[in-house]
Amino acid sequence: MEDIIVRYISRIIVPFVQLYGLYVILHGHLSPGGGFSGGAIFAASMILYALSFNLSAGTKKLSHDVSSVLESGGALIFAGMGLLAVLLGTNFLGNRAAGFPLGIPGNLFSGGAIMVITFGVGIKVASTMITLFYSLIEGEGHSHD
Amino acid sequence: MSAAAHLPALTVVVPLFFAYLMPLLARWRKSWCAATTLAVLAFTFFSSLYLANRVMSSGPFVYHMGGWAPPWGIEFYVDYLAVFTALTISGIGLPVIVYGIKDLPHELKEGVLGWYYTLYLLLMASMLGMALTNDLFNLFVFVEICAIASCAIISIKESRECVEAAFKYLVLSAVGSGCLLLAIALIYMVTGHLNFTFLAATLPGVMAVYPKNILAALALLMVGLGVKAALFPLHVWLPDAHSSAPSPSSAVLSGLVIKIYAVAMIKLLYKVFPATFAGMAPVMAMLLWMSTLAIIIGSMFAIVQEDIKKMLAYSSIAQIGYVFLGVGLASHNALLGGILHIFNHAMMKAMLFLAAGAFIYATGVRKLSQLKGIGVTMPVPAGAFAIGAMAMVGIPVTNGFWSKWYLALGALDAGKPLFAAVVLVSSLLNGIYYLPIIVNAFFSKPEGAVAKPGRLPAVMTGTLVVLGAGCIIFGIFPSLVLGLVSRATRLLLGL
Amino acid sequence: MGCFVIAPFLPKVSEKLRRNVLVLMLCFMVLLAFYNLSGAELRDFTVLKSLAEIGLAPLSFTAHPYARMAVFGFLFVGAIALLYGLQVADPREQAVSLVAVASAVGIGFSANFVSLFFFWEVLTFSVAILILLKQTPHAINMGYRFMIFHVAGGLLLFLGILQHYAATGSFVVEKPAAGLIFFALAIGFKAAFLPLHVWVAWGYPTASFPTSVVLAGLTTKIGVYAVARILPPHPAIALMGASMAVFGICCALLQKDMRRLLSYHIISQVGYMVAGAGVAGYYGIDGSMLHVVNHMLYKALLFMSAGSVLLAAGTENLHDLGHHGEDRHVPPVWRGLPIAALGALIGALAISGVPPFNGYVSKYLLKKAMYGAGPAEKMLMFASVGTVVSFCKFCYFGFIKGRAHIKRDITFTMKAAIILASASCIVLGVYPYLVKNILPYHSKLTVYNPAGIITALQFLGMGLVAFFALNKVLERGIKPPAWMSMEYLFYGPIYRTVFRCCRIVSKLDRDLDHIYEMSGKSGSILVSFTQRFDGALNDAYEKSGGMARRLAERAEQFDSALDDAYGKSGELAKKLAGKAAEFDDALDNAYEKSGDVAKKLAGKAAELDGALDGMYEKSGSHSRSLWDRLRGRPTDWNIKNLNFDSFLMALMLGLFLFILIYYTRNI
Amino acid sequence: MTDTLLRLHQNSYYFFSIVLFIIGFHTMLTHNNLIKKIIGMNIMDTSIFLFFVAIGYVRGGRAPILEPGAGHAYINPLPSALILTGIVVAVSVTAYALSLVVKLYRHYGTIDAEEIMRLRGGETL
Repeated sequence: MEDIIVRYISRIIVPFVQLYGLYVILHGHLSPGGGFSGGAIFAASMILYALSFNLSAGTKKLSHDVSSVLESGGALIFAGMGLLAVLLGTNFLGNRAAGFPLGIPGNLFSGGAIMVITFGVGIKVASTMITLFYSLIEGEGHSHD
Repeated sequence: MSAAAHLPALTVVVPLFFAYLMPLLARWRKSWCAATTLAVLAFTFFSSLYLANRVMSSGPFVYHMGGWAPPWGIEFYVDYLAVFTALTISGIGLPVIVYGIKDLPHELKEGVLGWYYTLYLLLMASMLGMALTNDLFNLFVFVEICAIASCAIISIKESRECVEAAFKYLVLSAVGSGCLLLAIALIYMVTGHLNFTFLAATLPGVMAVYPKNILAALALLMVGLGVKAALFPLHVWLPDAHSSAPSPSSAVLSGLVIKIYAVAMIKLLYKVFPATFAGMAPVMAMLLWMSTLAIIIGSMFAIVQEDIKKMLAYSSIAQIGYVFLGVGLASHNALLGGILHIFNHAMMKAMLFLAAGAFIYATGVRKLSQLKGIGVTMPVPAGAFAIGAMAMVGIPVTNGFWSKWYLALGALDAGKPLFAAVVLVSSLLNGIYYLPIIVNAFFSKPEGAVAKPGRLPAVMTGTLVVLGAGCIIFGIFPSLVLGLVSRATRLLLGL
Repeated sequence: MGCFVIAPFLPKVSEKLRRNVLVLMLCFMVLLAFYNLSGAELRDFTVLKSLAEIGLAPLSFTAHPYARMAVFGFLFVGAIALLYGLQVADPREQAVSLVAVASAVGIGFSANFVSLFFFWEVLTFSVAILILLKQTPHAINMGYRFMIFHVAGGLLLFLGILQHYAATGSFVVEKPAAGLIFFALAIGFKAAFLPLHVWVAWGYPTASFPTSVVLAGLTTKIGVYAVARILPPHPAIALMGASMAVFGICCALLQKDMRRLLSYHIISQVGYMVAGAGVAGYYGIDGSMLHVVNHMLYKALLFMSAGSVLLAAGTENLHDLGHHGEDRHVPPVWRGLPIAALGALIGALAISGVPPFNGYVSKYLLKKAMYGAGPAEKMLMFASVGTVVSFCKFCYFGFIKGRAHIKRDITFTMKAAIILASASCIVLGVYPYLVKNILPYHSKLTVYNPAGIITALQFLGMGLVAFFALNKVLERGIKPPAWMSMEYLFYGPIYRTVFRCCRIVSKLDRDLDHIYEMSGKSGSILVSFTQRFDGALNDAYEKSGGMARRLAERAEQFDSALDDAYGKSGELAKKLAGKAAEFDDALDNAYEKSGDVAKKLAGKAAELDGALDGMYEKSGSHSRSLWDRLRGRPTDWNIKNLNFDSFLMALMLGLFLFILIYYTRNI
Repeated sequence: MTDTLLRLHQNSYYFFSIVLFIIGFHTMLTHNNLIKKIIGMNIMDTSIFLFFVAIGYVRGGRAPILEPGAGHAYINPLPSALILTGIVVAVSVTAYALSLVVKLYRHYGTIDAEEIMRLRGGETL
């Protein structure tokens, strides 16, 4: 897509979308949203970027390899927090009992492990969607060669 | 609290964790993938062994995720059936992947090997989760993970057949999941619970007020799980999917994956829906007739097949019928036979698929008519195949005999001798399609590609030997598992 | 006790060691047999006690009086048979033979149904493998059929045992309390009851000759033992036995193959035993069990001599043996194979029930048992005469009239086995008291009284007379048409039907899909049709205006055309007159031509005939191809029937909902 | 009549989710285009999500966020939370199915099931 309007608009919009995505991810324990929604928003920004410029520009920002590593990493954060709770001596995915600081309800840094987990989920979802987008687009490219 | 207390969760989470680790490992340390997978599966096996031991000595116990008690949190309920299933899954999954270490590079592209281990571990984790969970929605999540992983494990081969079969499987199982989710919605709507224990307590009261909701949910559950478990008229996706997949995938799909849905069905029917209610609605009778059809017609389909893996796939349809026959008959011996058959069939069908895979690996021949004389040139896989086939027919000294024994006995106990006859007729049908293969394999002259098979790696041979020995050992000493199964049955039937 | 460890690794070890081990085993078997014969106390014996924990009986063995008799036969004759094949048989065959004999002994001594069933199946499979080991396509086919057949029998037994267990809660071998019909059928499979006898002729003549000696003794005798032990005595069983005896003889008389003849004879002889077991009583059981032993001995002997002929002369076809006619250069078989011929003679005399041989003893007991049993008694008498005739045929054409070059001499152990078996035939005949210790009901064995001997000799005489009368007919051998055989009439269709059903069902699967597809298409066609109809209606309105205009134009044209027609009619009349003259000539020609036509017609008729024939053929092939099409190929993978499959799901969902709601509507 | 309509209005979520379900199923059932099949599948899933979420809806309720001094009725957050998981699953199934379709397209150059059957030759049932 070589349209100059789209490029300009998306160049302006993308940072805001990403910021919003991060906000939704990080406030997962306080307001509606969370890892999944935020991750989807974040991924949408990257997809928008890649669509309005082109694929190579998109992969320059976030390469296929990096996104697939992040994909595993996000899930590992989730599972790792659960296992950490076990190591700290409570049940799997235990939170307060495992000694994570709960903070003051309503603050950003509250909810103990939940925030970290949400963050992991966000990374996972975003990178998964980006990876999927890349592989679908690349698949399309192959068949045309 | 020691780590052992967390084993119920760890059994599921560790494979899940390593499943995600696997792509990273494949990126940096390719050679570690297989070893790690093996270690993880060995861990799950030993942890389920430990759980089994604990359950046998001190009875069922629960594990709360995150320490939240049931109405809020997700609960794992470690009872006899759960540990039995977990043992079956990890016990069969381990040798299959050992076999796969050598077989997979032969069948798959280089780049996707790491992903295969991911999918395999995901599959294992989701099945273990299904076995252990005590929560309806959690069950649904595991069902979905399992469905996607099993589709992916088929389509990873990227041949046209595989992709088509996987697509078909995916669409049908997505519809099945939809039905399942709708059923969960209907149940949650009237009870407000998702935990099995709470549901079982609430449902009888609710049933009087909203019978239609529950009945609709029941029908949806049966269809949703039935399509995934390939219960007879809903089996259509199975032959394509199981016959085109790589051999280890076929083994684990046919041996374990369709069974785990049967286990889920058993849990739901016997634990959640109160027994009186199940007696009132003709659920059991429906299952019974469907399984009868599955047994007879599945065998009939298998008789006319020419492709060895396709034949095995159709035979799975018949064999899942046995499990549901046991469920439907609902007498102690029959249910025992059905549950026992989950294990027995997993073992023999995995072995048969692996043996078929070994034939294909070494000779490239898939047609049954061209496999003449394979027993002479490849004695070990053919021997394993023969043992598996004998077990399918239900010859004594093999484990298949015992499941048929208990099923037939259960049919008589339940006062339905017709179904005992069904079991035996299908044994005969099994004989009709398995015996000529063995006979031709061992007593005909090998020709063509069969005469000069390629060398089979020792690991593959060893796996087949282990599984074959397992069939025989559990045939001679069925009491090794029977204690567990019998307690599971008693608990389910409330005896 | 009775169960000994078998050496499945026999084929692996070296030739010499194998022989030594085998000889040791044989000695052991013979020792066991005689230990058993001496009537010494045998301890009960149990293995695999763990089975009891799971609600099953352990494998346990006990020495039932009936079993002791049968087991003596199995062990002793098994030993002789193995000795016979010691030098010629395939090592694998020897190993499996040992398994077979051991499992027969296991069945004999089984104290409960669990071990009975277990050894029953082991016997089935070991015998099937013995047949299969010959490895010719024919043998593989037969062995496979044998396997399927007996697996079916085994499953019936399984069902019977289950019913019995469900009724009584115990596995002890006794007369069944329930599921009698299944027991009867299952045992019928093994004991070759009449419509179930076909496997006898499949298996025994097909196996290699040392093997068939082993086989001849085992499977059917186990059946007889089971009849005596498990089935309650009933006149129907006696009648079945008698008809088996007659049927077997009739079939045997028609055979040209030595071992096929002997195989059909087994049916006949088993008929005697079944009849004895059917009437029961002391004499019945004693006679039948003694006959089991005797029959195993002399049938083994006969099979051994037939096998010797096969080995030495290369054929066992009586017709081929007689092929050399009176050619003096080819010596008669008996001169080349004196020992085999002697064995055959002794065996023939024994089987015909001639006094100093063992067959006489048991037949005498059986006759006593059958006394007054109605038609069965008469039938058995007829069978006795037939036996004599068929064995005259066997000996006469096989050894006296038959001539053959001896290509290969029979081995030492074969001779030894023949001699041993002949000797024991005579010894048991002359001194039957040897077995008195293990005779179940200890009947008096004073069988040599004038009346009995005279009857036996009468049969012998009648048989000989009949044989010489029928000599020529028998020599030619009668091959009954294929459609008369049981297999053709009964089992073939069953097997084919099952197979076709499978094909059709699997075809149905695909066709349902097809039909669904078609219904969709026809639906869409219907829709498009209505659309077209609509359009056509529109068109019709438009067109009707134009039509009216054209109609008016046409009317004008018609008017002018009528004018033209009047002008042309004058010319036409002229041409008609010319044509009439031509017609006359043509008629003349026609008469001439008619002769030709008649000829051609005849030719056409012949052609028609041919065409009709062709049509018949074609219709045949057409119906065949219809069959083929109906059978279809196994369903292939496809993505297309996804629609249908989801439809099926919806259908099932609807069905489930309906059933559930329908049946629980009044809750 | 009005009674029925009133009840329909009160249960409109359920009613329309069932209608959506049927539409989705029908789309899946009748279309040979694989992408349309997937769309049908999605519609079906969405209808179930609607159904599920509707269960937890309380008329006039508010989002269950802890606010100081709130005295409102909250909607039941559990179904929504569950359905979030459901949506994740549905998305991954969709993505996976789409990637399979891409592969099929690479093999055959078409995404029409009938066309694929024809291209593969053999039996075009």
